[in-house]
Amino acid sequence: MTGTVPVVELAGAGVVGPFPLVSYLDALAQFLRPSTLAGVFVRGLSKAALYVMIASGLTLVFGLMGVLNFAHGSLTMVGAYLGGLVMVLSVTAATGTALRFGLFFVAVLVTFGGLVALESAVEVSLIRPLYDRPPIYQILLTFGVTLVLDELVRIVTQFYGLQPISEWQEALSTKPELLTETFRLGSTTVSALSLFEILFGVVTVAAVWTFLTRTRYGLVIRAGSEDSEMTEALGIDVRRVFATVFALGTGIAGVAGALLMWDPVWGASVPLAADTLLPAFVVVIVGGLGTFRGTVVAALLVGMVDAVTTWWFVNAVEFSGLPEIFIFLILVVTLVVRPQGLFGVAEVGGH
Amino acid sequence: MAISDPNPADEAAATPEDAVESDPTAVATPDTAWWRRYLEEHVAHVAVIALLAAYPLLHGALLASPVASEARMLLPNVETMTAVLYFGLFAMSFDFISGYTGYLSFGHAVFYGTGAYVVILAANGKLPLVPHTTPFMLLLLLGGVFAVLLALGIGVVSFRLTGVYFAMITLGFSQVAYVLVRDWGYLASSPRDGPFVVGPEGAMAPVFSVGVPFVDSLALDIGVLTGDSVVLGPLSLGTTEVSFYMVGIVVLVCYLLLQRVIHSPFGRVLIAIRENEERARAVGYDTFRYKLIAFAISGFFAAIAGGLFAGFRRSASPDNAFFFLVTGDALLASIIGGFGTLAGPLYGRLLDETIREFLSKEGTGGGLLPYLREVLPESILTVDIAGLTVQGAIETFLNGHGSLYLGLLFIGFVLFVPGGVLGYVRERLGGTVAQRVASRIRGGD
Amino acid sequence: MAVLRTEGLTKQFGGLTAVDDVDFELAGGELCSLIGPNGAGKTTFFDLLTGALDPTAGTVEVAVREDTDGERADGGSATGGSVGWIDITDAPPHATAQQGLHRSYQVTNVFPTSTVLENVRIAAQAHGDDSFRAWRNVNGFESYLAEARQVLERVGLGGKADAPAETLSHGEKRQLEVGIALAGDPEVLLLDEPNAGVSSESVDDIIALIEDVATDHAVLLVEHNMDIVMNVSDRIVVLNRGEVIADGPPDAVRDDPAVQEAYLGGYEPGDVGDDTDAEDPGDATEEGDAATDDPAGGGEPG
Amino acid sequence: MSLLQVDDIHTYYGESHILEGVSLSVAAGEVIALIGRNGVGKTTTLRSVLQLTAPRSGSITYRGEELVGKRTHEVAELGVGWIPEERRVFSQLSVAENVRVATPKGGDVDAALELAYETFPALSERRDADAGALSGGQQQMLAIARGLVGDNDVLLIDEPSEGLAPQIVADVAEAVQRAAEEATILLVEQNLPLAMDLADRFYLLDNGQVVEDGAATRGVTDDDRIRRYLSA
Repeated sequence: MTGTVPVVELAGAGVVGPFPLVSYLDALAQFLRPSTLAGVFVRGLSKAALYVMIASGLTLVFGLMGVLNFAHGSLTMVGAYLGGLVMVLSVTAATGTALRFGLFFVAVLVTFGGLVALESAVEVSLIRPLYDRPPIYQILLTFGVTLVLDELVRIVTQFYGLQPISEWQEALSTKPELLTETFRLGSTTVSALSLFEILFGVVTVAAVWTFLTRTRYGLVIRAGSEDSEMTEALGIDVRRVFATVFALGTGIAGVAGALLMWDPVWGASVPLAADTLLPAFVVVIVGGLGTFRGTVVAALLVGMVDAVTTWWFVNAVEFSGLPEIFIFLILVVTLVVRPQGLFGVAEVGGH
Repeated sequence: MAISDPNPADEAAATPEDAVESDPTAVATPDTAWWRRYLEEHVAHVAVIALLAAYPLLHGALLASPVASEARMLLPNVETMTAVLYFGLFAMSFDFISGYTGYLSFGHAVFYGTGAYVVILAANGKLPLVPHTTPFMLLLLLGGVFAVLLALGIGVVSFRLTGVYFAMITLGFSQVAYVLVRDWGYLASSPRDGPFVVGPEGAMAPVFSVGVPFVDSLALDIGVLTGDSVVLGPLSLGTTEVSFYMVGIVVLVCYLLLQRVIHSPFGRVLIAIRENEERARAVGYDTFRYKLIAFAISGFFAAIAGGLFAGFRRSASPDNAFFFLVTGDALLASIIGGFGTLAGPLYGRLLDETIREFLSKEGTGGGLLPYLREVLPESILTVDIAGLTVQGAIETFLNGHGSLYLGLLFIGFVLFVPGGVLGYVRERLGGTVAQRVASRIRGGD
Repeated sequence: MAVLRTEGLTKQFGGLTAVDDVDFELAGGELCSLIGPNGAGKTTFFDLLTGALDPTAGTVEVAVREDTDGERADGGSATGGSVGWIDITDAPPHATAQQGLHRSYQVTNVFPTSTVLENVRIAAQAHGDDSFRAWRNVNGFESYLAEARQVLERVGLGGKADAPAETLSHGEKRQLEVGIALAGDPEVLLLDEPNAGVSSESVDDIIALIEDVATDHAVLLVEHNMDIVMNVSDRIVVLNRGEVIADGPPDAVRDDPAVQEAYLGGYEPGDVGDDTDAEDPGDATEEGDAATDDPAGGGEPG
Repeated sequence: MSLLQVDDIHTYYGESHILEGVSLSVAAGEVIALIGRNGVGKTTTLRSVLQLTAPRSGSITYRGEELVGKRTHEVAELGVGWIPEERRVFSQLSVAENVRVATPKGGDVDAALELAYETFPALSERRDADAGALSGGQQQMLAIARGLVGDNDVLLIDEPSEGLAPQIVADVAEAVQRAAEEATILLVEQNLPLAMDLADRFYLLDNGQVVEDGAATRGVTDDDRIRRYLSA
């Protein structure tokens, strides 16, 4: 926050009054400076990276099975704790930066593996018996899974003396020193954590993209999303593909959680489940249910809007819910204007 | 309270009762028949209402009996039962739109929250043009009217969509409202914690009474600390009991109204929309208008429920009034109790709250943990299994983690009893409870 | 006296012309069959008439009935004279139904868990003014119940009134399908393959039903079984590739060589350029994007 | 010795009895036409073979192996290919990807692509286009190519000429003929002359039962009995 903008004084937390137009114009001038725009842009990218990580798994699962997985946020949350656990157990104050990064990738792998195992168990025991019922039952079931997972994590964390509501500070502090610094990049400052998140997001998107377009399995998934009966008739066991995608989607959610564990804005906590689920829904719906390309674009859109509105909140508009409101407004407006989402295919011929 | 089960032919199922009703022989002696028939059809209703009405007395009696500690452990206390009533009404209103038309209103909490906030804001003098002394019953209606307007606005946009998309756009709207309420400093001194009833500056905080507005003798105050207590001959009812009865009366009236709508020509159109909207349109219904009106009705009653909640608790917060998980709780109650049955959600909520309280922390409500602490001997409590003592285990797993068991129960219902409690009972009986009971009685004469 | 007419009715899906410039008139009291090979556009034509689809071009009109100035009394005459036309080209399905145009569906399309009686009663109720009454018990509206029972007797389901619709046999569902269309006293009945999937034993019941409803309604029937079509129809219209290729009494249509050709396929090896059918050579399916908008694309095969 | 043997199968959609005891046999190398009016159960017969709509009773053997009770992908892996009504190409996948996904796991993708492009040069030109952007005739060729590269011994082809202009129909007929060089074919086709030109034998279905069968000759198209079943 810079001193040039007249930050409007607040009477306690009480009043949101109309500000003089002048201060908005001032803020606009400030906002349009290249350095501000560049900073907001980088922050937008880092937010977009997080959103795309949170939402990719959800979109893969929906694309293939038509199941909107309400447990997705809880799985991300479990991933945050699991990743945090690995870090807290292995990192000491003396651990150097390089080793911390190394351990983080171990944590990512453990998280991925652990969640794949967890979701496979859920899929086989709970979701599979429901394949023949209308999708609403699968959605309800994932809702139930959310309740159970959240409460189990609450029990476990309390048992070990952790406060499930607030972020897990010990895990936050395993972050390498490097990631707490900020850099000057051209005329703006950028936090190292943002860059790390952007890098992580780009790698994930590239990996998923390559998997979907360059591998046979990815091809099968795309075919199965479009017409599972035809795919089956080509000799492919679509049910096994379902299970794999479910596991994969969950694994990505877990990895996203591991990454969030280091971000002080998010952090490992039980409410992280709901906090990630809702934006993930927004990104997936705005992009078009089931299209990965749409998810990436929507994540960029939501990330940028988030960064821009956050800047306005910090600098001019005294309303802390501004970014969140805009994110949900994107959802509402998209559904009104283009219900199938940015890249979704409109239902053809149906009523 | 209410409620066993909607009278003849809920769910458009079954019409044997219709046949009886329009059968001239059944009204052979018209002077006695109508009320008798009516009573017969509502035996199940009356029984449930009587049971609920007797609950505080039964509960009190049991707590004074030798099985006091068991009763305290197992039965929800009266305060919890009051919450079951108003939240049950909210769940019913959710089910009214979601269960009967098939459109999952995932943002339904926005109406509940609207009802709650209107009551509190008005009482704090923060609603323009509404004096803080406005009677509670009028505030309930006012909240309902706000919710109707909101529902019409949201519905006009949302009912162009179906399925997941409808659920998501309503969720989007309600979350916008949630964030707005959470961060708007005008609403409360700490908007995140939500408003309390404090009255406008320099004035007394109003009390909320249920009854006939402007006639003090026909109204009783509600609220745990602010309510009236009543002595009726040998009976003395505390503030909690009085609140239970007064909230119950409002909920009963709302239930009867909702039931009326379900069994009207209009209600049948809603069921037709759920069953097959394309065909409903093809036979001549402009389904959009029906859905929109149903949504408004549903929003109205959700707001009444929210108003009762605020009136009883004298506070509300964004998280317990507007958040999407509040809708989730209504969904839970509806699925467990029986989706698409009007009374089901109330039973679902009852089960839900009973479980939560049974597994609650040590406290006023009783529950399993305090009971075990009381009855289990020290020798058992200290038994050590793989590093965890029995005491440690029960403290860990039974200490306010009702949601875990509720989640498991919910999963069980989704997998094995998709019709919910009431749906299952009806399936076994081969008709609604009211019908079965009525025909049993008729069979006797 | 005509009760329903179309002019230049055309429907294109992308490049594919499913219904092509159809001029059609249905007379009061007439039983007209609409036939044609698979994919000829018959169901699309129904969808255009009832407003389930909006046409690309052309109009659909229904005759104004003499008795429409108030609520129509039960048993209003279906063959009453007309004094003018109402354009229903862009009217949504519920509005065309209100104008007396009722349809049955090729694939059974009922209210599955409601009782048989309720299925018909709700259809009857759609044509009264009581559907927004939210405060009175539905059983107080006896006229709809009475009408529903009457219709059920007529379609032969009187004994099944209290059964949930989904428990009916396939043949009975087809009868119910017609029953729903019959409720509310329509002017015109559009029956889309009422015999689809009916076992050979039950076919006669349905034929009897079609003949019965044709005594007091104008009926437009889509049917594949030629024996039935030839027996019951007053008139037959043949569609092929969206175009009317024949229109006349059954005998004339039966002997029309163009009709025979349409049914058996116009394929002649080595002679394809000179097709006797004189199809438009610039057929839309050749165009690049035609197939993506195939009207039936991606649906479940029936 | 028949390659594919269908014995008295009864198939339902929900409660609706579609096949009321269909039996037929297909010998290796044959092209069999399944003809009949709309709605008599031709498509359902193909779906029954593939276990997409499993018969409630009866038996279907392929090379002596019982198919009833298997899952669809298992039937497909045995070498039964499906070229469905309305083509059902993966419209968001490119032409080449459609071919790749049809190539059996571990199969030679390059050889499969070569086979497809050689058989249908028109596809070669549009190999990178989304299949959804192809014309109807090209989509039909792609669907057939998908069946060919699947290493299938039997192809179940459903209404290949439906919705196509006459001159395109000729191309499709040629494509089916080419497919017949590679595989045994069970063909559902409403266009009677086309079916008779392509097939060796035919089965005529009516109301879920086989009512006629015999050698497929041009003469059949003039047979009054058969014409009665098919049209006026």
